[in-house]
Amino acid sequence: MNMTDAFYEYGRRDQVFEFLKPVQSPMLDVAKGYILYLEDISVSFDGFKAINDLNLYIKEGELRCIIGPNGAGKTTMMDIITGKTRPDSGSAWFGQSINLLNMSEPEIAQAGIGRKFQKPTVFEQLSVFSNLELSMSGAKGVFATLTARLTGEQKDQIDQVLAQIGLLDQRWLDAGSLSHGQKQWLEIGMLLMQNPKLLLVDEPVAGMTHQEMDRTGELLTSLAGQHSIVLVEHDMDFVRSLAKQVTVLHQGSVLAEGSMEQVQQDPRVVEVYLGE
Amino acid sequence: MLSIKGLNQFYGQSHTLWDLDLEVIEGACTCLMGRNGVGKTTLLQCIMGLLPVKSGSIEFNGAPIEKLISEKRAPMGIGYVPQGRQIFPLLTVEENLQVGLPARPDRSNKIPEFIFELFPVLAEMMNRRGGDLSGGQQQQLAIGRALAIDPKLLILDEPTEGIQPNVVAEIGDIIRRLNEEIGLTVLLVEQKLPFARKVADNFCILDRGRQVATGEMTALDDTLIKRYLTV
Amino acid sequence: AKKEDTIKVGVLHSLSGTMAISETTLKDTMLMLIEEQNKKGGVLGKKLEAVVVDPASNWPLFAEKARELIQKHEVSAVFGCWTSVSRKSVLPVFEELDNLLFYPVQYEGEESSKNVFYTGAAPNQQAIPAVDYLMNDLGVKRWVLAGTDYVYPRTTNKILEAYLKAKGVDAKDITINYTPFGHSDWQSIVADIKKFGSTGKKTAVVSTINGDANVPFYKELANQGISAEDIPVVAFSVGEEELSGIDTAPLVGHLAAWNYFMSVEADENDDFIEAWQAFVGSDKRVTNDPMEAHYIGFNMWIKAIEKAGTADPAAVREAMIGISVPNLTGGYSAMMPNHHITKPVLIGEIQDDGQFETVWQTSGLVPGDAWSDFLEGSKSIAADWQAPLMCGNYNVKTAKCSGQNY
Amino acid sequence: MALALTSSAHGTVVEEPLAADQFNQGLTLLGSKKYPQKEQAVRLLLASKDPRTQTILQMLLDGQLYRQKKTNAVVFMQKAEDGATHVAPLLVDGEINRSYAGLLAVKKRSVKRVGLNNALRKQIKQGLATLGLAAEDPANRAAAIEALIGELTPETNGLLVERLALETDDDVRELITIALAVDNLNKESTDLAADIAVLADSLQPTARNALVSFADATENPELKQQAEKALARIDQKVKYSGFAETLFFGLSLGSVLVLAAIGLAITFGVMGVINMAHGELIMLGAYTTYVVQLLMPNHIGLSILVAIPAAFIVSGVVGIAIERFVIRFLYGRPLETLLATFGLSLILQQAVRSVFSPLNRSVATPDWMSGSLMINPVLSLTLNRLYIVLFCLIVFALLFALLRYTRLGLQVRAVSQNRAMARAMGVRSSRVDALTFGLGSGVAGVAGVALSQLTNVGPNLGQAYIIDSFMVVVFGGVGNLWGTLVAGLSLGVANKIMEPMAGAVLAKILVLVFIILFIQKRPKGLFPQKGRSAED
Amino acid sequence: MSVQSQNVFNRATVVFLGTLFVVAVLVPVLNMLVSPDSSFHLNTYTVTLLGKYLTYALLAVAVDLVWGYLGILSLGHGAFFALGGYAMGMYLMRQIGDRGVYGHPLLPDFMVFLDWQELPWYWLGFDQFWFAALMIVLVPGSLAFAFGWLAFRSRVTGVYLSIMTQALTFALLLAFFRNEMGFGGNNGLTDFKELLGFNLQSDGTRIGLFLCSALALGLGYLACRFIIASKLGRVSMAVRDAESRTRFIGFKVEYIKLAVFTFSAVLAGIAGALYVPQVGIINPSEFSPLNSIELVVWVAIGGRATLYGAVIGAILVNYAKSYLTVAMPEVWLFALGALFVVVTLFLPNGLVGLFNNLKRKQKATAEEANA
Ligand SMILES: Nc1ncnc2c1ncn2[C@@H]1O[C@H](COP(=O)(O)OP(=O)(O)OP(=O)(O)O)[C@@H](O)[C@H]1O
Ligand SMILES: Nc1ncnc2c1ncn2[C@@H]1O[C@H](COP(=O)(O)OP(=O)(O)OP(=O)(O)O)[C@@H](O)[C@H]1O
Ligand SMILES: NC(N)=O
Ligand SMILES: [Mg+2]
Ligand SMILES: [Mg+2]
Repeated sequence: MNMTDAFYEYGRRDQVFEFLKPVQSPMLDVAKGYILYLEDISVSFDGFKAINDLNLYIKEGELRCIIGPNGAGKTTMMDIITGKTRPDSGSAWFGQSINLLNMSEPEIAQAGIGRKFQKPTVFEQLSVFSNLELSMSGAKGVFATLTARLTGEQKDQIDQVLAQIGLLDQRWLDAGSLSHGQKQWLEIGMLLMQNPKLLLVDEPVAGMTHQEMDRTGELLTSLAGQHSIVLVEHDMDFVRSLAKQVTVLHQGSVLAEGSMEQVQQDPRVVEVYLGE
Repeated sequence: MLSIKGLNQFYGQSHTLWDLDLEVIEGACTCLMGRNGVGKTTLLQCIMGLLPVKSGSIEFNGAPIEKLISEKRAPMGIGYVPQGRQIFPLLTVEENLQVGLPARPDRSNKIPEFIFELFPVLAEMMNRRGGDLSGGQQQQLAIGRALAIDPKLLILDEPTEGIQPNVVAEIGDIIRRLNEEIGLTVLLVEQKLPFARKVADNFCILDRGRQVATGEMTALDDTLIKRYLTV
Repeated sequence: AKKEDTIKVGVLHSLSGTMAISETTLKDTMLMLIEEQNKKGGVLGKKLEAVVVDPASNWPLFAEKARELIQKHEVSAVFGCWTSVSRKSVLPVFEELDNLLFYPVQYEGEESSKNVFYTGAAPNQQAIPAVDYLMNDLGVKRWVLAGTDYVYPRTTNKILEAYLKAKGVDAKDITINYTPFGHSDWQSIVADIKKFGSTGKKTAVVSTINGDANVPFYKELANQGISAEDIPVVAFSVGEEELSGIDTAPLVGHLAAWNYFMSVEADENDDFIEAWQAFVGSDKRVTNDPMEAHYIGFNMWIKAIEKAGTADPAAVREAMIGISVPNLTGGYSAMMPNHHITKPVLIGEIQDDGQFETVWQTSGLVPGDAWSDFLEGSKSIAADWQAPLMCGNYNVKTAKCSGQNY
Repeated sequence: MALALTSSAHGTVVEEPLAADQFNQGLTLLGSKKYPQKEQAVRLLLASKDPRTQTILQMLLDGQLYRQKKTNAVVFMQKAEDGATHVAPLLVDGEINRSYAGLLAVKKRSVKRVGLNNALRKQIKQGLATLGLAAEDPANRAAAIEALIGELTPETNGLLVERLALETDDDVRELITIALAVDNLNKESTDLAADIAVLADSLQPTARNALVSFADATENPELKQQAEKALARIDQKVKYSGFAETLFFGLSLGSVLVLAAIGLAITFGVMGVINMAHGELIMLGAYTTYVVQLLMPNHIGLSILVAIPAAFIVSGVVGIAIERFVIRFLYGRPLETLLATFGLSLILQQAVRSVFSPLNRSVATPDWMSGSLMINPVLSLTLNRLYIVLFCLIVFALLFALLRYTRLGLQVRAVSQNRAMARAMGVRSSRVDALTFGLGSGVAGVAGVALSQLTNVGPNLGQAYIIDSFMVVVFGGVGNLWGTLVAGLSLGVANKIMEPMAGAVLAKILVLVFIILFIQKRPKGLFPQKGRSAED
Repeated sequence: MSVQSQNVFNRATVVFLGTLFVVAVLVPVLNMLVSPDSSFHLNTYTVTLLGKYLTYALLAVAVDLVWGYLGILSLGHGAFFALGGYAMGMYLMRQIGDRGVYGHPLLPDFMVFLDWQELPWYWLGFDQFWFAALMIVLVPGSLAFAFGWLAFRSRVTGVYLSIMTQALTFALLLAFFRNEMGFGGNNGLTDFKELLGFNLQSDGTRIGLFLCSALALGLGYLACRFIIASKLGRVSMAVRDAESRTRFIGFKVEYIKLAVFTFSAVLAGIAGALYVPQVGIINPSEFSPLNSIELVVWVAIGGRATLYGAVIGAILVNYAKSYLTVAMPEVWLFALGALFVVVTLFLPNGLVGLFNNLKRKQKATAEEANA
């Protein structure tokens, strides 16, 4: 490439300067079939061990249910994966090549990990529509957002998600005035817009009716395959209906793993979690 | 025990509750049901005085309370477990439980022992900040906190949300026990039918801010469920 | 009132903010002087009318208000300002609109504007005589020059430093210290002064500490056991008004240099005090040096109007030079061609009733020097607003007039 | 003699009269306007050895003598109820007039106090000190000797030697030894080695000065070395005292900061109200002190103690009023409390200007708070500061206990964390709010009492402290009283450590820069709120 | 939140710019073309006053951008304003040349006076307007950038950030007071003579400065609108409402904040630069923390997060000050203080909120009438 070409390349209108481009995370490498590796993770708060030598592997495209007593460390585990909490020891890899422990929350999110929080958190003073718009995958740098314009395609995508989560009528409402259940849906919608490789879903059906639960279940099942999903839930009917691999967490480490049937049989699980 | 008539409530311009009636019978457990966003939480907040009502009456034990300021209602014997737990995040578990003690009729300033029997985890976590507890632990704390004021009427907004199955079952048992043994009246918002069926005597269904059906739990049949509780 | 009926006088003193503490009194003084003049029938048959504004201790606001007084209210002269920065801020306005400012506070000099009359002391009318007194009468050998960090103390200290050195004081016997406005924690500094003064040589503090910082300063001196007999402090910004807000017991014996003390024995002074106390309705209120400056300035202005036969600022400006009026210490003060006036210099010791006891006094009047003879840059500058020079900043060496805005 | 020199410098000195007339002539001369005459008068009075001299000189020192302008006669003056001025002759039948017999009404400005200047004052004090060598109270004797150190005349030297033989008090003995040693050094006489040894143990500046000049002047190498060793030893001790002094300065500055901030730690830290009028509440406390002193002019010592509860009540009530009429409507809109309270601060300032005038008000320091606690001659802790440090700690401890161990404390915290839920639990939030805000404001008022002892009592008092107060609360960690205490004290000490090196202004700038950088490391202050809830 | 706000030229913006334009045309006309005797005549004093208000308005817009839309309550924005002002002041000082009182060809008077022998390095270049103009943008911008870089990266938020901004301006206040700093100490910079060759005391220059202020306000306003209407604006609001949540959907919050904060500081700097030649002095009291707090009060009075509210607030409060300090010099602080309290209590969304409420009510009654 000669100078003029290089110069031309540099000045192309459809091109941005290198340093203005969003930081691309190293390519997600799932050659071994696993998308998430958590190894020997421990974390404690003021001396209280919330996660204790936790090991967990998630396959690509898998839908994994995590259950376990209150305080077992499920949410904390998600905090670690998404960069909110730094573990005291252990390692966490996204695919083979991405070390999650070196990354900040937005980098992790951009690398392709999306999360729905246990306590629904949405942007209360933005409209439902904007909540979805902001969550949409794509460039998130300062300059990119300053110049971003919604394409028709993107609008359709938002509409589609709005329909999916049943908030079409509320699209211009401030998210803050949604009811608890509606906020749960909106969070799910935001997750969909993000279109992440790995979805972490913390108690999505809390506060939903049975039927809504079913719909959520269908949604999640349909997403699995394309996406990997880690789901935390206390509703056993819901977990059972998904009929997938289940991991039981207790006192910060894995107590049992297997299908729902297997886990149900485990007396330890029954004792600490399921009850009679 | 609690009787609501013709209640109307607005959020700014939007009319949320419409001429709503509700009867909570003394000593019984009434379950308030309805889809997301129909106004269940709003109704409970009106009862607690946390939201202003536009019109209608709320009577507790025959006394009108709709004009009363919020903090007068707890001492009358109404315990409230809000949706989303609303723990005081920086108070310790113990302090969370102590906050309501002055509202107890006997003015005792000791946390009743039975709360720790019900929720042993609270005893374990006595000196931790409420906000640090896990979601489910907070929920247990919220129930314990409401019970600490020795209420006559206990109002619970989706109390099983986020709680592990064996504790859910236990909470069910506890509600029944409190209800049966000490005659505690309960008003419950619950989405999960099996749980509702297990603990409640009566039901009341809301739809878009209106009361659309009410009766004994046994009368809650598939048609009603299909019409008002499925999407 | 219709324009023609009255002669308007602008009063530009802060009534709120940090400077209100000093300036409010001057506003009242002006109101009193105007009222008294009106009782005498005004001037040129017209009544005087005060236009009071509050520049709120905000320097840009001073300029804005000055402009408003002149352009909107069409005043014939303005009496105002306290801090030098406020004067600097309004100066271009007065020069542009060719109006008159009477500035009543002791200041650092190095200025002579066509449109300003400086009725307060220039450094040679306050600082130098005070140092002379300390050196000759008290035998002071070691000097602490303590000031608030702004231009008045900086200039004064520079002049004093040069002066002391010229008098053979060793550099290590001079220490200079600057603190910010409103400085309130003087522990370390006073401890240092104490150490500096404990070498056996007689030590004195020359204080150009401003306003609010004085109270904690003197309190700390007293608490650390430094009395006026050990290390006297001579201040240039502490007057009767300031003392009225201080528990004076620990201050007794410290000094101040001014051109007027309330305790001065003179008939004019007795009358003035009586009038003032009647005007404010309290026989507890004190008088002070800047009030006297306004008294002088106002009377000069009246006399100049009478001489010029008009209140027109340009005419009055020219008539001002040479006007002489009684001051409150029993003599006369005259306006000189450099727009400064002649004054006696008095040194007083603080008494526990908040008054000063005059302990020393110049034998005659000292003319205010706009450009200090002790500063390298201004030695050769002279100010003379009479023809033919007509310049406030005339360099005798280069025979050039610079820095003028007219 | 220095005195003689100064007086003769001023011209005519009246011829010394015979001893019998000395007293009377002295008294007459005292009425003169001119200082040389007055100095002469004092000298005459002292020389007369008249028993009345001591009383008269003391009265002169206390400003109780007046002179009539017309006659230049020294008289008593008294103000009557109606403000009229009365005078009475000083001597009646040769005795000092104690009954004010013969009062005569005169014009107010026709009498004038007999003025003093420093030279005169020193002369009188030294005269009295010589008379005071035999004083009963050892402290008075000590003071008399201290006044003499380095200024001994052969005559006073003799007096001291006599005294040393009689003296029983150890401290006074030591002082006398030092005074004599200094005198000996100056004269380069007798047993110099012993004198140096005496001075090496003394931290008196005069002792050190004597050693310095001796070391410079002496030609005896042995003695020179000895003197230098002694000096090194003294300097070492002085250095340690310097450290202690800096620490004390820092702690005392720190406790002022803590006192000013601690009320804010409640209204802002706990309740979340950005109270810009906090400084004005402090100011009200200071003005309360002033008013209390006006009301009990004869009990200044007691007035401060009365002012503390009074200021607490005044500022507390104003605080409650502010809460009831303004803040109450703004819960849940914390930023707007900034706006409203900013307005209130302007109003309060102007109100004080209107009521008390824009001038500063004078608040007296009671005797028990003036002076200092002498640790050694180069280290003394000023009493007012010492009391303020203690006071600060007491206030802190009380508040801490109140918030931590009382029901009100629990309710305050509950309301501030979740108002709606606290109400649903039966907490009377409006009462709690009012009480808490009143408490925080009251404490601000109490801080004002302390500040009135250190600085100006004027309309600008509050503004001077508001910025620092917020800084301290935030630096310590919002909502944490310990944080406020530690932050205030450490900022004070840091400031004072840097001040000698960098100067007052630069030290303050450095402290600010330090805070800004420190917050990068601890974004929630020194003692952050911990836990999950604090994270998002 | 509606579709409306995603349009740069929403109704409010059009009305605002229109009004500004009319004022910008009318003021010079009334000043120059209308005879001084007419009651419609605006004297130059008023023109300059209006120009000053406009610079304040621009400053308020800058504050509103970060406070209203980004949730950063800056209690130190006055610092950026003052820095811009100082940069301009330094240029104006250099323009004096040898016309100072000491007639030194290079050094400003205060340096001659303090015995400085040569111009400090940081004064070099300020004799060129382009350089000064660059500094007006760069100095406040870089300070904001450096400060923001530190603070946002360490996630200093809320009151902690507010108080740190206050500490920043306080430190600068003390620093600029120091005469050693070389910025004229307490007196600051004054006695300016000309700007770009135009005599600062001439009426034409005054009008020119007024027009520049109006232009700057218009452009600054538009730029802010452009940001707010963009996705960046919505991200900012998201940051304001739930900062950490924004991170989890992939936004690097610190960069967003840094960009907007820095831009806002630049606006403030420009406002300061236009302010100085109109008032004729810049001194350290502009750094006073209370000044910065007052700024926030202007915005709140007008109505937070509306931009035009900030403009209204700034102009109203300053007009009130100008008016009251003459009309009731002794008690005007009562009036101003009461204004602040009353607005907060009764107009939770500022004057703009009141206006919107009235409009809504009108609409409601109109609808009722129609029904
Ligand atoms: N920041 C923190 N400080 C102190 N303790 C914490 C903190 N975060 C979590 N913990 C503790 O760690 C434990 C695990 O909490 P976590 O929220 O992960 O549980 P969980 O499995 O999600 O429970 P649940 O099902 O009830 O949501 C809890 O006991 C909690 O109190
Ligand atoms: N603060 C508010 N402002 C405006 N509208 C609100 C507000 N809070 C709730 N709403 C609306 O009022 C309606 C009723 O809300 P509410 O929280 O009572 O529902 P709910 O029946 O409790 O639902 P869920 O089962 O999801 O908790 C919802 O449509 C919601 O959007
Ligand atoms: N001129 C003065 N004192 O500022
Ligand atoms: Mg959880
Ligand atoms: Mg609900």
